[in-house]
Amino acid sequence: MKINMPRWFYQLASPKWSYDFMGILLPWFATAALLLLGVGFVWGLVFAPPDYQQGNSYRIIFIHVPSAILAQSCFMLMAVASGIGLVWKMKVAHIVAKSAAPIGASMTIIALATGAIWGKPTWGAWWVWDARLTSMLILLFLYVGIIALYSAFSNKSSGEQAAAILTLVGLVNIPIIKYSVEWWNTLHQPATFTLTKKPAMPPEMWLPLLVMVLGYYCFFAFLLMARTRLELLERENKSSWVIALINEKI
Amino acid sequence: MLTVKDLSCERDDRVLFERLNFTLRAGEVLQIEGQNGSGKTSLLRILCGLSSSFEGDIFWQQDNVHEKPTVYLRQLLYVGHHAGIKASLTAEENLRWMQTLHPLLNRCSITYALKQVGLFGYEDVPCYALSAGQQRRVSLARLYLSAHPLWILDEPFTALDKKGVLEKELLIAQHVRGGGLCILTTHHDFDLPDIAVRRLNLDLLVTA
Amino acid sequence: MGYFNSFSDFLDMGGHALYVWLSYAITLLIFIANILSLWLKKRAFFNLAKRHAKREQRNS
Amino acid sequence: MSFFVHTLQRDLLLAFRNRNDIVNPLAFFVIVIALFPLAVSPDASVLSTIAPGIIWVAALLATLLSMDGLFKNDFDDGTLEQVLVSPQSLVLLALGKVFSHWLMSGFLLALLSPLLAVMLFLPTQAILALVSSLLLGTPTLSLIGAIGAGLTVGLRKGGVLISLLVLPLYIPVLIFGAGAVQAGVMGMPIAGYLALLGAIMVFSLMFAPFAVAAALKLSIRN
Repeated sequence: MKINMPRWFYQLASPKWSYDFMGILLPWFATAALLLLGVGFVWGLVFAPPDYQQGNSYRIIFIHVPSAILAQSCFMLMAVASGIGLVWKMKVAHIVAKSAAPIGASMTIIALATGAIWGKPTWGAWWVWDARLTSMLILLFLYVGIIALYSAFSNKSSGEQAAAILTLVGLVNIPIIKYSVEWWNTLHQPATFTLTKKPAMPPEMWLPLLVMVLGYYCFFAFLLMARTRLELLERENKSSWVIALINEKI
Repeated sequence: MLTVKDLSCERDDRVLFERLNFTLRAGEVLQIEGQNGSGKTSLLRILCGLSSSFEGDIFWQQDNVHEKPTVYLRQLLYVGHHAGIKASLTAEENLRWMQTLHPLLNRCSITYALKQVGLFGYEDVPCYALSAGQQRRVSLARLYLSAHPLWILDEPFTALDKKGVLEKELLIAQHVRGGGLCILTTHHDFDLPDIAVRRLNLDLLVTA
Repeated sequence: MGYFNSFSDFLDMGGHALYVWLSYAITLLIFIANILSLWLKKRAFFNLAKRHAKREQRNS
Repeated sequence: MSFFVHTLQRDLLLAFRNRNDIVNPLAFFVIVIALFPLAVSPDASVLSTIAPGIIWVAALLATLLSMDGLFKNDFDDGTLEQVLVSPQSLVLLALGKVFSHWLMSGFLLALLSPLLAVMLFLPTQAILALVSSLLLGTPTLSLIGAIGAGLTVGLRKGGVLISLLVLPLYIPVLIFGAGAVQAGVMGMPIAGYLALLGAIMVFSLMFAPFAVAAALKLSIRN
């Protein structure tokens, strides 16, 4: 398969170019993440009004919803990177996917933990088999499988390709899993109301949520680029640019 | 005609060979030499498309093997370290399966091929009941069946007795004289009557 | 202070202190763990490179 | 297409020669199910409510158990790499092998299931739902499992890893399969469930063989 892509696409394929490019973006995303998350935390915890039904426990949504969104976006990103990596045999794309996996898994864990904790005052139990939580749990299993596959191969590039295939298979399955879990949930007494489906939220509530979502995205971008850069260094440790860079640092 | 251009292979951070170039024409034999671990098997696997850890290009006739794999694979017979034999199938069933894989394994009948490797009368014995040497011979019976122009053989003479080795050498000579190509590795002193054997020593290639 | 009358009110979170603060603590912990692991891996990489460079120097 | 038929013939012949490999998963299926009355309660009302879930989970684990060996033997004795150096299509090979695997696992499990349904006091009107849901659901299990088997075939310790990779992907089949049986128990229509299981099967049939072929190629060229 040969498709001609714009020049920047092939530049991204060069490890050194990607390393430098991400190095330029990194401080910007780090600053933005710090600012947005700082503002979002204070806004959500202190200045947003309490919910008339749930009181203050609803403040958990400011960390739950963004992590749930990120957990899914991260999987999409991994799938896109894996696809690019497999089609164009692009090492950098595989490394991006590999670096994203643990971040995605930790976002899923945050979403699960905060969702479960929120459930205690709302539903009266630490864990409820609610459709969204269950889908999240399965997403975590998918992440765990992919991470396990990466580490099972002694040859890193084979591991990356294997995990890329699995990621794409997982991507195809996610809609089916979601649909089946929702179906299953409606059969067994659905939860009366969920963390996210709420009647029209006032701006004092969704504005801080928006800030938090943006903050999470910036934080994710920062972590992803930093991890990718490090992985690039490890993988290219024989090449002249990495050796030059190390000599500079020492 | 098989052409190799700028072939490099690196495994586990070790360069096995770099910028390898050669052309093998019809009627030629290429023997790959080198110590254990010098990359002989890796080179053969790369030439068969069984390894992707390499850089460079391989051309069969004029076509890049990477672009037209089926055209190339149709012409290629590979005998590797593994016998490629199912233990619970009989010699005949194994060879018949190989024939479904390779349409060009049609030069003679299976019975004739088994007779040639001295396994006449064993065709309906499951392979697990055969000795290691006999299993090897089942695997090598492919060479009698083969009408493939290109043979790639990895240590074809292991587990064979003197007579068996001699027969296989003659078979290779016959194949090459008929316009075939053969690439092989072997520890044997290997000579073919009135055929020039080209040699490629991987130990002498890597300078670093 | 925002929607809370006092700091102790804020800490109490209308009786939901345990849930709210536990959630935020877990989230922060995971954030910090991510950054920390990154930093440790980076340090390990450069330490290894440093040792490697020293060995090369001694050998040459 | 004739290569598909040849692969199927060869694998069925191999399965017939190594009959133990067929019997073991079936025995596992029966034993696991027999554990539940001992662990939970022999009470008919308890057992009949959990029977759909038990039978489906046991069927799923039994298929998974035999999945590990699907490509392992061919990989170890070199017959798999011979397919890769031949002009034949790996996709058809995968399809043939998966079909033969299904005939030896899922299909036989479905035939065996009415017996176990009786042992778990499943009402007779649910048995049709059980058999048909297993017949439509287990091919998907074999297809998806083959992807996991292909990815791990070159690894020394593939067994547990396969389960880790594949089990999350089995969840939709489990939900609709067990759902169909439950609907059967309550005397509700099961056609919807069966249609969904069938749709998932057709969908996996279209995509999984390509993923399996890619996985095998990768594992051999490692």
